[in-house]
Amino acid sequence: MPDSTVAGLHRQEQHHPELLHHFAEPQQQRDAASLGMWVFLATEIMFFGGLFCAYLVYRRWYFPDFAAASKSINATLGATNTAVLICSSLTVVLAVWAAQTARRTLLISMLGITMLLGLVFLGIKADEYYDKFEEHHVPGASFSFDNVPIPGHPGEFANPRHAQIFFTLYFVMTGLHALHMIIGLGIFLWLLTMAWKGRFTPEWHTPVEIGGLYWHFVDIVWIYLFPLLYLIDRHP
Amino acid sequence: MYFGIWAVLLLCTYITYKAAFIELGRFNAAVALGIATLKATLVALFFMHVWHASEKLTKLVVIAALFFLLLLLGLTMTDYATRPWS
Amino acid sequence: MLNNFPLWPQQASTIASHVDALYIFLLIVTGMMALLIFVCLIYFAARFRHRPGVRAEQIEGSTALEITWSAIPFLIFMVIFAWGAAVYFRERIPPADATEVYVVAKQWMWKVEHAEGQREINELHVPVGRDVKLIMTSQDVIHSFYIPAFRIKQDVLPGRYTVEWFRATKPGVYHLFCAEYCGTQHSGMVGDIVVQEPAQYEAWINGGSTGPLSATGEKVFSELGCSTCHRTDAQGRGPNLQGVFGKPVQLEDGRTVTADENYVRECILDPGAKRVKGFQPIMPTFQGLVSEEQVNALVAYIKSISATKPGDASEKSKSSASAAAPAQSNAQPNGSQVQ
Amino acid sequence: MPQPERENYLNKEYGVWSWLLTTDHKRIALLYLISITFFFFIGGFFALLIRLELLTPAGDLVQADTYNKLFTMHGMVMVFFFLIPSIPAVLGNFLVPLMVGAKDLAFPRINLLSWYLYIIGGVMMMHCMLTGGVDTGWTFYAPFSTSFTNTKIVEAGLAIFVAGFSSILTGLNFVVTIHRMRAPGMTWSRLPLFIWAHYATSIIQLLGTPVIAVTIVLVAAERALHLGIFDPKLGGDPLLFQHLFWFYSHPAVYIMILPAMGVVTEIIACFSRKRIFGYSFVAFSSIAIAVFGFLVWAHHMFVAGISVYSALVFSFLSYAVALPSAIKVFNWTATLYKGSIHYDAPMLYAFGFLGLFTMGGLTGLFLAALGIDVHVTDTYFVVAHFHYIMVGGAVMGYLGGMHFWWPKISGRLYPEGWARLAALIVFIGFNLTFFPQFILGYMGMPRRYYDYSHMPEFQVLNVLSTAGATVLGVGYLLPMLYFLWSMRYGKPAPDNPWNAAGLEWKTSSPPPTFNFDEEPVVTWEAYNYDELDAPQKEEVPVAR
Repeated sequence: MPDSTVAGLHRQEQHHPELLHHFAEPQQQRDAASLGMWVFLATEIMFFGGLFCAYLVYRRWYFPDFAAASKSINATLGATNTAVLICSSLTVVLAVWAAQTARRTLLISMLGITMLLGLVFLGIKADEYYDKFEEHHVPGASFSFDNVPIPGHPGEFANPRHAQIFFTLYFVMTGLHALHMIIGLGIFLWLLTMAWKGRFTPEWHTPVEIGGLYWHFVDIVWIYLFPLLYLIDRHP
Repeated sequence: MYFGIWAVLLLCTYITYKAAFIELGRFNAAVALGIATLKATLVALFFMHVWHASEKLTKLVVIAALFFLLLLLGLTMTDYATRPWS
Repeated sequence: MLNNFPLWPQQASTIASHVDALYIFLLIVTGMMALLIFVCLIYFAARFRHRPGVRAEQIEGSTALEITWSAIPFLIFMVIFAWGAAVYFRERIPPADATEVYVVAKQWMWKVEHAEGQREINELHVPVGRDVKLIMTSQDVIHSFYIPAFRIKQDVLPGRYTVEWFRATKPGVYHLFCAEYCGTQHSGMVGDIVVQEPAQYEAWINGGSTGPLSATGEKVFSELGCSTCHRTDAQGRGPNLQGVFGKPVQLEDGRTVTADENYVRECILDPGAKRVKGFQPIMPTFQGLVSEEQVNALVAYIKSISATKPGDASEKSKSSASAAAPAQSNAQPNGSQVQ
Repeated sequence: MPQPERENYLNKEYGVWSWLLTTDHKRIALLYLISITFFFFIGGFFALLIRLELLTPAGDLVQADTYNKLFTMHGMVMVFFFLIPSIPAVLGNFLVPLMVGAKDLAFPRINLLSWYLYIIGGVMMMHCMLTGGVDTGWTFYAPFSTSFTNTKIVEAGLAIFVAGFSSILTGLNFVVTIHRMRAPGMTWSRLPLFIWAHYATSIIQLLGTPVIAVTIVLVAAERALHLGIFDPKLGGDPLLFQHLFWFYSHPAVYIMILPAMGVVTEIIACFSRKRIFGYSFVAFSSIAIAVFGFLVWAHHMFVAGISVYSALVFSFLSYAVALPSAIKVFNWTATLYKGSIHYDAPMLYAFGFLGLFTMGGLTGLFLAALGIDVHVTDTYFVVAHFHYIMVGGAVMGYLGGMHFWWPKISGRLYPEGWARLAALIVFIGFNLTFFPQFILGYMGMPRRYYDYSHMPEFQVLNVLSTAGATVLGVGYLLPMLYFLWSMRYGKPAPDNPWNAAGLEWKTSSPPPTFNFDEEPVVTWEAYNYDELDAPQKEEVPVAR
């Protein structure tokens, strides 16, 4: 975005090129960015909070149907995805460390691996979605969940209407999570190009830090989604 | 240290996964959510550096957000948990 | 126009005087608070208006004063809260032996069914001095059954029953409004509450009736084949329904629920959700197969076979009606009778 | 003043792009001012049509369907596109950096993005209105909105979703700016109470708005795919929608009123030439309102079918949130004591605010009382109550603030006589419009009725209300006209026309692009009117 006003302000002696005109010093800018991201994450918690609230209400009401529906999704894939995200969190934190200690190659490779893991996650997710599509478990006109037994209650079948609520929540929650992953990938692509150009220094690498915060947050959301959606009542 | 946390997180994931297949009654949910909370806390404290945050403000933001989330869930439940017919 | 210009709603139920008493109390209390604030504002504004050469006196504040003017309002608030809650509990909890009337709301009309079998649309006939309990549900969106003269209102939801009750104190015709916005003809979803002297009411309720609602329910019960499983001996594949209503029921999953209207309704429409202990999940759902009216009739029937004195519901209500004298009639003379 | 104008944020650059791509918080504030004024008059036009329809009991001016769309669009436009952005996005945007002594908000480009999101939301809302509109009421209760109406719910919901993000970004910018961008010496206890109020507002914007955003997502999904999250036919619970909706929409009322409280605090201090009485109590009551505001939402649902115990809890908590508002009113009143009170137009608006807000607050006590709420909820009593808060309170505060800071914003003085007249007209018109509605409500007239021919006894009060609405309309048009007039013909404003305290008055009028020619260092307490009035024996230059 062209910012014609900046030029006028840079009459002062050479400060860091990334310091925006309205900040007094780099520390202030860094703190502002970091606080901004934390506050944004608080907003995100409430965003998912509304969904968790709906989930909590219906899980209490329709527990057997939720258990049956939950059992139809592949927990192994879910666990694998959890592991993938945890690994990506590790690479992110290493990337931040690399930026702090001016290890450019490490930074670039860690950012790259993070993105790769993010793509793996989305790939597994897409596979899961495809399975659900095949099984007609996607809520809507073609939804069908007939004669699915309720775990632990032989001879009983889940109510398709209630199972559909589970799948609606499943798709909205994991879908919004996946959307956050895609946005995260976009951010990391930008970080990667910046790192490639060598823009990050131990003094200024705020984008890596706050991009990392975002990524970890998305990881934490998944840490909760995994047991809530995949592991409601698995035991035989 | 980061690798240590990472290993713990992976271990926790494995435990959650395995525990889900064991009959624990009500405790299945408690175990799953307890481990999830432990994992989330580890990520927040160490990967997101809340533990080492130079200021209390970061901690305040995190606590405030969780507080309001619990308000949403808790006060909604004052209705659902006390409806005579559900 | 001015002779048709009331400023206070009519008072025609036992609860109305309680609500009005609290309202008047609040008018006085808040009036005094407002007066205090406005007098101070106006007095200070006039007394301390700017005069050349006179400077404002800086006052930092006063913790004692702050605590005083927090604590006193808080105490007043608690009185209002407790009083309001007391009135609310009285409004919400229907007496056990109230006459029951079923209400089905739909866009945009009220359908009323009396236990005796009388049906009305956008009208509700009730006798003076008898407790009446409305068991309400909606066929489509949320509506709200509102009788200003009785000071009662309750949203009517699709998919479940809500309940409200009243005891009318004064014969007359009163407004019935839908108070929850429900679509295009929301403002057309109005009607009349006709409160009659018991004798008149008895004449009305026995005229042209199609038989009691529970009898309709019994017919539906056998037509739908319910009686093949829900038999009156212990051999049925479904639970014996005699004497069940109002009692706790042990469920398959270990919980215990009370067999109230909402429970019976749910069992008809979603039998799997709260299955009785010891029975197989073989009952099909009747969702979409029965109308709201039929569900109401079934509920009334199941109730009737659980009543201590099984038989004609209207007989029971007759006896209680004669006992109930016209209750206190301290209604405001203010306000004209609505047509 | 004949000397050539100093360079300021207005005359530094000209041209459309210098405005549309600006990152200057003051210019963005003006962009917001223009856009919300537009929506205010759209919403006001709908209101006028509603009042005209209710002039007679029969439905004779418009069709039922049209009427339902009118009050729906009135509510949606006024709430989401006028009241919520009004003071924060215009006055807050303009003043927060000035008051804390910063060159700009912490994230100027996010600030611009927030305006664009607002505009995108606004254009979507306009498109939705022009192509048919919505008829669910601004509360869009399920299952009517999800399964029954055939109007443009998804589009309107999306517009609100987008505008909601604009609101979140504004709140985020304020929180970070107030934490990180304060000038040296500007401690928390030296902040103007306007800033405290905006800080509290931002908390609500940040933590409440996302919940309604996700609720809208669920409604849109349910509607588009015929799912059953809220529709009981498919196993959902319509009350869950109400819980999620009011979790945001009750605190949203405080998004509207808290900034107005901040404005009024500044005005009262200035025109009674006093430090505000009980500074810390006023400051913390703002935070208390923001927090308690989240605890009371189900008091909108006392007859909706929630459990009796839940209603008890929420009624009790509703009285808790009344307390900090009461504390504020008492402190404002006490501030006048032994003051030296001037009656300039902003002060008249502040007095109007005090009167109307007190009325609105006290009638809230009626609604929080369970037994009375059953009778008056969903009647005109509620309509009157929330208009006293949201129009009597928030709009009075907004207009007061616009007058108070207009010399700073535009560099011109507004015509004082006209301004006082307008304040009077607004006050009288407002009471005439909404006071009869309290009586109507207790009489039992339900809200959202287009045709009340069944109860013609309500007509007199409705006629009064409609008469008042026309007066009110004139009262709102006047300021817009004379503000526009003053931009060209008004006398140039001095830097501090009111001799007011606060950093924003220490820079020129209008301020330069980066607000202060040199970085301010604060060495004085807030509201140091004793110092301002004491040393120089100079007469207060009053703008007339």
